[in-house]
Amino acid sequence: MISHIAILPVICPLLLGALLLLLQKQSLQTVRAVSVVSVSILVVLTGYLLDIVNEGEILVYELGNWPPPFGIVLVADRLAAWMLLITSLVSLFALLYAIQGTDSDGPHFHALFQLQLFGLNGAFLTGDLFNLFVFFEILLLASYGLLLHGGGRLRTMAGLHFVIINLVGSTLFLFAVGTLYGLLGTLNMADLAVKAASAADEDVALIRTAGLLLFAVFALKAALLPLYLWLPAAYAYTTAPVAALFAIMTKVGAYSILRIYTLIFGSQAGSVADLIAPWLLPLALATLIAGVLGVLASTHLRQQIAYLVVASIGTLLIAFGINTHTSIAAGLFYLPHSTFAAAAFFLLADIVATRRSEMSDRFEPGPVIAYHRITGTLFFIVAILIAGLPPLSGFVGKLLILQAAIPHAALPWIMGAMLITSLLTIIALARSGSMLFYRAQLPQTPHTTTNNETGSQQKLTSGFSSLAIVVCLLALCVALTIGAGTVSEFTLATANQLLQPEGYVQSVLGTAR
Amino acid sequence: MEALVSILIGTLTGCGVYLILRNRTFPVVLGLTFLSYAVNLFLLVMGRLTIGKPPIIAENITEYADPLPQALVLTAIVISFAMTAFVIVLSLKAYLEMGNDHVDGKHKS
Amino acid sequence: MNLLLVALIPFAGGIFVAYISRFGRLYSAWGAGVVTLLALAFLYPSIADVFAEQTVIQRWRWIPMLGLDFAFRLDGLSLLFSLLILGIGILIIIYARYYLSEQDDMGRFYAYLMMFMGSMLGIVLSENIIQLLIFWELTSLSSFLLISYWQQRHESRSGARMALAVTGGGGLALLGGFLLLGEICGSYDLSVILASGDSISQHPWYLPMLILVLLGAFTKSAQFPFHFWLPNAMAAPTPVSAYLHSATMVKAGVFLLARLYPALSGTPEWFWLVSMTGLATLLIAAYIAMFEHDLKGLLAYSTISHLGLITLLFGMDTPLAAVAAVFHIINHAIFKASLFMAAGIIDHETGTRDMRRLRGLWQFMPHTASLAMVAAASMAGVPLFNGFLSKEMFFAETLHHINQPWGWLMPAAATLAGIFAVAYSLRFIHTVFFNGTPVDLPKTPHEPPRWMKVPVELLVAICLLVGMLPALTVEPILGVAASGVLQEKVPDHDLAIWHGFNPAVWMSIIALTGGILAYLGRRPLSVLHDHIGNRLEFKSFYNSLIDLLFKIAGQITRLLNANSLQRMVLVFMLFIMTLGVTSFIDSSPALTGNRVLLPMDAVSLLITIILIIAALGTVIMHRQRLVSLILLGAVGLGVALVFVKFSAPDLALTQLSVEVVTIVLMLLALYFLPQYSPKESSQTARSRDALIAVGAGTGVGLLVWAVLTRPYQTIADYFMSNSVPGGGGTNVVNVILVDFRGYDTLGEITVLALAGLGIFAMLHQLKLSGSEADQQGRPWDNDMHPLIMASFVRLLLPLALLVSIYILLRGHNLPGGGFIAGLITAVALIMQYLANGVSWAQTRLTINMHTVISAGLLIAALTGLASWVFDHPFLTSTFGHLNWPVIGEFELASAMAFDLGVYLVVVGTTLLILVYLGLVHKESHTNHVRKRIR
Amino acid sequence: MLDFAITVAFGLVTMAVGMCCWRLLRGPSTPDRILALDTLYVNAIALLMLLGIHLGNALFFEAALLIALMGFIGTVALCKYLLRGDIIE
Amino acid sequence: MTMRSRFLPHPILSPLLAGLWLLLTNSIAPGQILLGLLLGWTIPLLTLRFWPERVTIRKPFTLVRYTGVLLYDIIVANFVVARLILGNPDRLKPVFIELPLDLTSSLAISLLANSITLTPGTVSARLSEDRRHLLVHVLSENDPDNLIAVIKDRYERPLREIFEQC
Amino acid sequence: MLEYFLSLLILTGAIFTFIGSLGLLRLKDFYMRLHGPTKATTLGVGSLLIASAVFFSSRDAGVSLHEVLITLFLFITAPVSAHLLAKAALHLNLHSHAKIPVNSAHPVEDKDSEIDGARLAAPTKENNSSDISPPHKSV
Ligand code: NA
Ligand code: NA
Repeated sequence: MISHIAILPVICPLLLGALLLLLQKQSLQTVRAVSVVSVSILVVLTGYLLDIVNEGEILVYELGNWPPPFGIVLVADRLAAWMLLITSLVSLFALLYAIQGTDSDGPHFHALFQLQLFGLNGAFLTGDLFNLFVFFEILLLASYGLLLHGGGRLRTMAGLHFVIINLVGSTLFLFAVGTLYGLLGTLNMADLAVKAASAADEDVALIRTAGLLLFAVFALKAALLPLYLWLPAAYAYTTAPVAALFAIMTKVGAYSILRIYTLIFGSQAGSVADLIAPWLLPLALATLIAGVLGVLASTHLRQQIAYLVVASIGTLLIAFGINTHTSIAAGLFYLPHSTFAAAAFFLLADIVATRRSEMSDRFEPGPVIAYHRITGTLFFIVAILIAGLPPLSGFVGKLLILQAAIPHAALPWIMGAMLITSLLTIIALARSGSMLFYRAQLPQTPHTTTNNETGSQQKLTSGFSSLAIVVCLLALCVALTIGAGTVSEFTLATANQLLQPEGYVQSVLGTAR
Repeated sequence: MEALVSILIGTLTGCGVYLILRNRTFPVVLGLTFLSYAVNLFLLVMGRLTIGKPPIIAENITEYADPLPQALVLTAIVISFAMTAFVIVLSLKAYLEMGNDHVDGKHKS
Repeated sequence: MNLLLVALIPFAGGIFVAYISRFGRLYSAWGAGVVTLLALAFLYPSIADVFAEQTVIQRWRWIPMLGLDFAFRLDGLSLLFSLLILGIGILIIIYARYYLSEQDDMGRFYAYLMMFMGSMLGIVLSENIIQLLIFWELTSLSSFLLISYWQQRHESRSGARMALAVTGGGGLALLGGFLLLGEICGSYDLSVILASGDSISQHPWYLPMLILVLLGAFTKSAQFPFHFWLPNAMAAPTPVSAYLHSATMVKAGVFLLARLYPALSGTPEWFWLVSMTGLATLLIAAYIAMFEHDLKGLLAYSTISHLGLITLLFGMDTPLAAVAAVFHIINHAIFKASLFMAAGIIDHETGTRDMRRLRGLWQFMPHTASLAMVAAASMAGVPLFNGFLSKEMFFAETLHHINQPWGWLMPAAATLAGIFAVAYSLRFIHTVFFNGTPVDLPKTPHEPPRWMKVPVELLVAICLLVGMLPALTVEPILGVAASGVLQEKVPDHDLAIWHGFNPAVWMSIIALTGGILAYLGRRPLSVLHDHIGNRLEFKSFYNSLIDLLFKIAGQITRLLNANSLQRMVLVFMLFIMTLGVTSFIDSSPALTGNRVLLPMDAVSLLITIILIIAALGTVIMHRQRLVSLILLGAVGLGVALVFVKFSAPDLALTQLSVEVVTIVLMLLALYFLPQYSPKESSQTARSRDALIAVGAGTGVGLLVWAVLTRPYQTIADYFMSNSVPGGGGTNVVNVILVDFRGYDTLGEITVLALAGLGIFAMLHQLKLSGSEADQQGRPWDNDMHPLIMASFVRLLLPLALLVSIYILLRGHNLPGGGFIAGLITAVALIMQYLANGVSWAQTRLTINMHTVISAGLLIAALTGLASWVFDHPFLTSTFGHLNWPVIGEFELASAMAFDLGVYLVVVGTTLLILVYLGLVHKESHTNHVRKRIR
Repeated sequence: MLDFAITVAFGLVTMAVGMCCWRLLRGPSTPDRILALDTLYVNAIALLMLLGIHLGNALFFEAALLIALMGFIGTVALCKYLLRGDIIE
Repeated sequence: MTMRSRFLPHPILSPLLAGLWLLLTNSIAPGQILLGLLLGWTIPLLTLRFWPERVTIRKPFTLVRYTGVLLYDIIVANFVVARLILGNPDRLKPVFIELPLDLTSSLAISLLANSITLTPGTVSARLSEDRRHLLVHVLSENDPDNLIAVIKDRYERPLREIFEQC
Repeated sequence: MLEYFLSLLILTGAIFTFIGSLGLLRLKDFYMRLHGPTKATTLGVGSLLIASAVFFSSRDAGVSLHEVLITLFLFITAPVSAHLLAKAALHLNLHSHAKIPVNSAHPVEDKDSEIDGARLAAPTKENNSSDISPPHKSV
């Protein structure tokens, strides 16, 4: 009996997505229940998968029973399983938030959501470069649909930019994949790694070009400077659960960078080795700075969070750019943190914006909102998380990155940038928080009229469950902090696995490089 | 023949790039279409040029074109069709919501 | 275990008191008291060990990769600070219970206070410096909450934010410093660090590390030039000020100097950086304090000044100075806490802290006045009070370098600061309690509640006891604390009140008399102050710096991100081209490879030229949209011909079908869009874009050339040899699509389905209404569905379906397959809509397209899943040749079912998109049609 | 003989394609361009048939069939657009 | 609708499709014949709603003859038009004629229009709204009335016989 | 013999294809140009298709008649296309050398008509007015 565990995270959302299309005439409650149950199962599945691969084994699933490099393979190693688990967790909470009402703003939210997961999970699991392209397209198209969910002028415009720039990116992806195939004659990533390392001298420059073009694609998805320009509007103007889910989207770019440039263009790749080394770290530093400048410049909360996402991508890619065992491990610790924190922040911002009614989330004094105490406290905690202040996971993540940066020649730059941007983030968030919560005017009359009683009561109850979702996401961050020892051990093992691509190649092709 | 193909693909790419740099949605969509033509041809020829040898197994034929790039192009065509359809309708929606079809939603004149 | 609990109990207590406040206003005060006592109780078991000259270390593992453990340490220094934090803490708790008014939320106050207390305890009890830093930043955060406690007040908010920015920022510098320190020592444990002072100072990173650490210490202890946050933090409720600025927050900075003293000191860098900073702070703050009008402001600057003094003492880098520093830490904590509380009482009972309004309070609150006077005397360094003792030790230590050139400068400066201190202390007492009778106070002053004074009384008593009987009272704790600082035997020191007429006594006498004289002559001095005073406050400087920061950030962000698609695309293109060019320049390869090239024939040349001209024509005429669309059709046809030429019939078929559907879709959209693009780009922009386009085109062209001229080896042979035996089909491209790489195809149809769903969702509730006339104002033709077209198009439907089934069935062996077949079917059905109208076609095609899409996806996926039954991986295909009578042999392959899934998705999606777009327009006229498609 | 005929035929059809293209670019009216495109489709069928005979490969039939079908639909859609604006109504 | 018409809605179409299927597959294998018949039966059933009216051919032989005439005319027309195109364009005398129609059935009118377009130098340009007149553009014609008569005689009459007259 | 027959068919087809497009190029108004391709390409492509059928029938075992299908298809569709094009031209009131019967002409003055082929340049008149007014939006 062969194990199908590696493909389940892909197949489940696909079947569910198709099924939800059939169910579209059923009641919203049914659709919601099916959707939530399936994502919960996904969480369990991915957790189980992580548990399996944590033994160090790399699961290789030969689709269609064709041996690699001829057929497409799924490869579940620690990194893939880690990304899957993070994705399913963040999507579970995004979904729970969405069923508070956002999902009924337009048709097909749940089908799009499941297919988005199909795309994400497929991208993380695939061991084939062209298949990665296909799954990029799936997750992009699903994200277009989700991004535009609900409509509205600003959203549409942001969506248009997002779609068009990504279409250009997809074209570039094909150019790069094509070139690699034209030179190396294969698409399997492990096989590409083998072939690239032993490429003929006269082909090296072309392979490097293709590798760099691919980098541009991933940099676009990851929102690396100067290609991050699409992100702020797209993330700021979409609905909260979608923005929360999108917290993982940029990580797909980061994941791909990590995967491709350790496996195919890693340090053992002969004449194509360390291809993006001169680019990644400087660009990541610049991204961090540009992101934080955006954080300072933002005029409303969701925009600010979007720029925080940019900054977090900068931080993450700094870790990957340092390119040592410890730095990659640090980055992989920081990755779930930044995902959960950004997701929590987007949801919280939505709660605040909704409660402030027409003031929305603009940085202007507004009315005191319901549950302002707990909302304010949550804001404070999320701000601590995002700014990387102690004691929560943001701090641990940054600390791990900084410590990993110590042996690096660019240490002054890295440390300077990371510490100063942290300070600027604190300044910006302190200002936003005090604007949104401290400068609020107390309500004129505390009592609502009897007519409104039931309505507002209902709204408050539902508001409470929204807050509970934010709390759960924060609890994940707290768990990440408390379990930082275990998690960092795991991410270090993951980094070791990544930096010894022979293991991957061996598992996929059955032979050493 | 290789030079001809290079020039053709280069031209299609150039046309596409020029059009996606325009500031109205319609030419941008045209540009994306051009880019997809270019990249589809590009992918195909990455299996090198072969004339009159379609990869359809037949008796007493031994030489075939590389089938894999063709399969990739097929997938790419379908995907770019889906994307183009999406972007066309999106630009229509943007036009209706913004009142003009400028890519940034502003009417410069 | 107990040390961990000492640090963590207040955090748990914070939550506890916040919770119990709902049962009664005062519950939280009681709760806080109990929590503090509990912490003290847990501290108790270890105290004896400390007095036995032992360092207690307790450790739990946390993040081994980081070398970060939960490790607690109790030595003399930690003990001293713990006692100060808890001892003064409990007095503050009592005091605050009376200080806070009815409107203030007690639960919140005590919760924050407990958090703050825990953070402070964490700092002083940490063995691991990273852990120390965690608590360090927690003090910044909890002090932010405390300072902004009255959040509706502007100065509370801005003061809190300023404190957070400065101390939090300092904490980040400290983090950098600690990381370097840890790297230098190979450990973050204080035990290791404190033992490796020599190797630290010889390390090349010593200076940057030192600067970073000192930045942390100096910002926290409000040293010049970071002192400005402290006076602004006075917006906090007075109990908070009393706590933060006597025993805790600011003391964390000097605690750090004391803690790392053995590791970092002993170098010229330390001496100059620390002592000069301390000296400058001592003088400047004391000077400003003389002219402050706010009671708490005066105390704030006095605090800064005293912290400068302590810093200076550590900077002097002699063991005795360090002892003096520790002693002054104790003394300052005690008298400053009592002074703040006194100031709070005055504020509480009079309603103002403005010394220009306060006067003659002696007659209303003599008791409080007496207490304040004792504390102020201690602050001024008057003999018999505790402040005198440490100050005299300080004076004595300043003389240490007297024989060096400029050595007189330090005692002179110290004396001058002493003069200032006497002057401001005198001013505090004289202006507030004497100096006439009060007029126009917000409240009629009277003595505060009994229990509000008790904490002050206790502290003042300690002032006196320590001042008069130092050897009996403070000596033991000072001894262990100093040994905790020095990590070695404490040098001999004599805590007597009188040491004879030594230079230090003379300095004290000069300070006292000079201070009195300075107070008397304060008017001319304040004129002088008006010229330079505000500049030293730095507040406006900080504010304009922050404003500038936000402004610059805004400008840069707007510059980078104009929210312009053209900008994004342009940047992307330039980025790609930069990457491409650099990768080539790096390795300067030969462009052309050595593959044998194909000869060019005239037909190909001509067709290519025509194709290129059509493409360029499209670009040139792109502003005439319909024309460019027609031209695009020609280009698409040309591309299909190229596919045919280069042995790719499947691609040609697909390209042709997709092309037409795209054009139909574009026409549908173009109906609503403007027919012409305005000419709005400048010549420069167009030239720039053309240049980029030419660059990109050239790059791609060269890439193609370079690849095409190189020989290569592929995995294709495998497909050729396994297609028939393993995949059961002779059309290798199709076998790849449905079998070898069926997973790609599964993804591809999902993309298609998603496009359909996305478009459906996008158009949902969108109202479209087209014009009644074309762009020239010509009304549309009346004949909606020309008869001749309508009748032939109906005739074509069965024909097209026949062709599409043919294409579907043969796809596995000959060009064709589910995708093309699906498009043919879709196009044939679209034709019906086109020729006969939506209403007509809609009543005849009642299938829900969502169901079709879903069915297609499910069929494809379930076909793949079926292989699980045979214990094969997902998407494993199977096929067999059946031989039926009459019909003969025919092939059945699971791939065909997969292709059927593809077919259904294509049909469903294409129809959904095109028809729905047509329907949405129709919707604007009639409402009944839409229901049918859903 | 056959090769000669095919070569000449290729020349003639290619020239036909060129002339269509000229009309396509030149217009002047939109129906002219649509007509040119329609003719281009027919010429493409001719080219494919010639290519099939030339290469002795029967696999171009489907492409030709599809060109006939798709060319027709393209032309109809474009004409409908000129006549009615909304092509699916 | 009778049982038979529901079972076999287009008795002419079905064998036609089966034949076309054999043409498509280039084969007369028994399996393909069977499949062709199956498709010929099912496709009309599936498309019944798009093509509800039954086509009845009253005079099949006339139809065959009509087709022959048409093919002949097309070949001749091609030479005529080729000469016109190769000649001096200035000597052409283009003209629009309005052809009065006697036909009433949609299919017949459409077939007539198509036949006209397929034959020498004529294009049916517009059908009047009342379907009584067909506007025809003629590339070069000196005697329009004669042309009308020829068309009516050569095309319209047989079509009427095939599709309309009893 | 077969080869000559084939060559004849191929050449006929090619020549008619060529002539059709030549008509498109040479003739003076749209309605006249319409005649070229709709006629000549029918026979042109028809001949080529027959040539193809003959060629493959003679080369391979069995008959290859499926080319007939394309011919059939073109015979059905080409006249419809031509008809629609003519209808569109009439609707647009394109300039005609033949007199258009009155009741068939549109009263509206035509901007899109042929002005000696000088309309290659972008119609600046139209585009100024074209995109300022979007279609009426109903919410
Ligand atoms: Na296929
Ligand atoms: Na015709």
